Amino acid sequence: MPLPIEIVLFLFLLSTAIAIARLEDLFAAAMLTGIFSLLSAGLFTIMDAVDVAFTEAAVGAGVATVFILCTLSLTAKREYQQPTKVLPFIVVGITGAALIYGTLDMPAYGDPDAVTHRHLSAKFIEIEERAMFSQNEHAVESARHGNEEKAVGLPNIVTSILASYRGYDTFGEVTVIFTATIGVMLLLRGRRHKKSFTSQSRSDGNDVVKEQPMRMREKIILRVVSKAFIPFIFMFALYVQFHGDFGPGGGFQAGVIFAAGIILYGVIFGLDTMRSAVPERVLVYGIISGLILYGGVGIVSLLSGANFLDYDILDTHNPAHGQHLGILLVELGVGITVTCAMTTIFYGLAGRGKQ
Amino acid sequence: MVAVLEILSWTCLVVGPILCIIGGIGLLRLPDFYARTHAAGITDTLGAGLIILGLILQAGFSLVMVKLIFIIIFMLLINPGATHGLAKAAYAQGVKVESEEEELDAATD
Amino acid sequence: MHWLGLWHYWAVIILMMIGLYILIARDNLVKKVMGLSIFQVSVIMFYVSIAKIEGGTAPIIPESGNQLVYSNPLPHVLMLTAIVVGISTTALALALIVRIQEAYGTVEDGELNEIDGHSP
Amino acid sequence: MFIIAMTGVLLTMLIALIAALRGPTVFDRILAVNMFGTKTVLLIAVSGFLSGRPEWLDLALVYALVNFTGIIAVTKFSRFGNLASDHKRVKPW
Repeated sequence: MPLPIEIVLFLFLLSTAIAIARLEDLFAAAMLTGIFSLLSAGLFTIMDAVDVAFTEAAVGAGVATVFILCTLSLTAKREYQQPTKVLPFIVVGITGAALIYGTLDMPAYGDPDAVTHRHLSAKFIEIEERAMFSQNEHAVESARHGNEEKAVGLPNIVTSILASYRGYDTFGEVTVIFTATIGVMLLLRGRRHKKSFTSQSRSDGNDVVKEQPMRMREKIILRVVSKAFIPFIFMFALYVQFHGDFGPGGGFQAGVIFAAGIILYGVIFGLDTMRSAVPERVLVYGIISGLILYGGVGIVSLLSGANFLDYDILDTHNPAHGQHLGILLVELGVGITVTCAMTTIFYGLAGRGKQ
Repeated sequence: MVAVLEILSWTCLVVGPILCIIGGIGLLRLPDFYARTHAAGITDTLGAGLIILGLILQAGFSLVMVKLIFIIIFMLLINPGATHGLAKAAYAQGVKVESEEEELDAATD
Repeated sequence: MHWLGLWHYWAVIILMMIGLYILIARDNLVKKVMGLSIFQVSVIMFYVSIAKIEGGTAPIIPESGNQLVYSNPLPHVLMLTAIVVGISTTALALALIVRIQEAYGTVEDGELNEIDGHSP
Repeated sequence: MFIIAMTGVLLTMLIALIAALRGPTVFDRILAVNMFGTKTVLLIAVSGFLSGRPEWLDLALVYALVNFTGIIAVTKFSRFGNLASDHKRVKPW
């Protein structure tokens, strides 16, 4: 009998979500969002979405918690008590009922004959499988010509679709990250207004802030442990970056893991030390250069006479190698942009309190 | 030889979860924060370590085994480090050792 | 009993509604952002549960060359990018909240309305 | 047999979740969250073996590494109230 792992994890998720809704202590709620994303990543793994789980793990457990904590340090740590309102319950109830009514026409969970699985993705899987199993190059070539379809020929179908079939879409997503980071920089880089409020003007008893000088040797164990671990995190990020063609991983995940390593350094050693190790100016250039690398691959393929982001043209003798080169470069661009964007956002949010 | 490895790995895979659950019960029932760190320590190092060790014995010589060894090393170094930082922070914030207080109260009564 | 096969979607929808409730019923802006991220995760989970095929495995072709059933990779691709985009837009929202705190001295929705002169 | 390990891990996750929801002080919650993170690593590892494709332990590795960042950030926040201060002196803001 198979274990009802999914049911158990869903129950955990629901109770965590309800607890987040009920808690007035925002710090505790922030920690529960960490648990929430750990649980959801576990559920993604059970549902076969390893790449999604990878991203959620890196984002939710490390970076998202840090960002929310940075914001909490600048605002209040507790929310005001408020009476339970009836109207939101009614709205939510009606919306939920409507959505559940909508699912009644959907195919059952895990149905292999569902409409979703029959069109585009079935074709992708078929092409990629054929390209993978016909090991020698000629077979790949003939598979291409025979089918009039382009194949990528990498084990990880998700990476193939992400960087090649839907490369245009991913380019758009990277641009969104770029734009959002510019927005954060514009909002938080400016000098703070003189008579601005801080959270200390309305401290509410739960303020954990205490001004206490701290000597270096007090944190010696944490410093040594993290010093030993940060290189491993970076090495692992590089592995994820370049192994993403063969296993779960890729530019997005690697970027977030790399940023998590840099943020760990900043949290342990302080923002000033972090600034001298990773200057903000470099990060700004990094965001731009990653995006340019991605777009540049597209422009090169355009200038060579193919479509935008058509990597076949990058190696005229063997289009499969061209595909692999293109995906490598594009993922590298994504990784650089995401790393620098996440670190810049951390600088913005954490550095705001120090000015 | 294979049978010995099998028995060893299954023993690890059974004892590990039991230790995890025992530590979990300790996390719920022990009186104060510092005692609870001890309970968490059982699950995080010994329980988790035994489960991973059982998986290593199941995996045999492969890349999977290397990754599992890395996980076990990371766990054994990270968790005590994090718990140490936590206990230090709790001490700096003035979290009390409850059981000791009760004893003191009992002594003064 | 076709309906019983749909409970994954229902669980996801309940999760989504909890996020929506936090978003519309709570006054604190940071709490609203947390609700938004719950909502976002549940939308992602909805897509992932659509992609699942019974008896399938993750869409990574093994080197051994066995023929396997793979879950649908297309929703995974869309959701993977959505998570990273989601965290950067969340960061933008948090930056806006920090600026609101500096300008108004509060992040409670009701107080903000009072300061702006609207009745809540 | 993996099922026994899985059941044990899920039970421990339940206990850690209860502790995180209940925890009287902030530090109890952090402790429970840390334990929960470790148990998630085990869940991923065991479920890989349970489903017969244990190649994806990268996922468990990323948890083990990235969870550390989160826990350290939470610990520092609980002690200093911000994440920016350096190790020599906490500057008032």
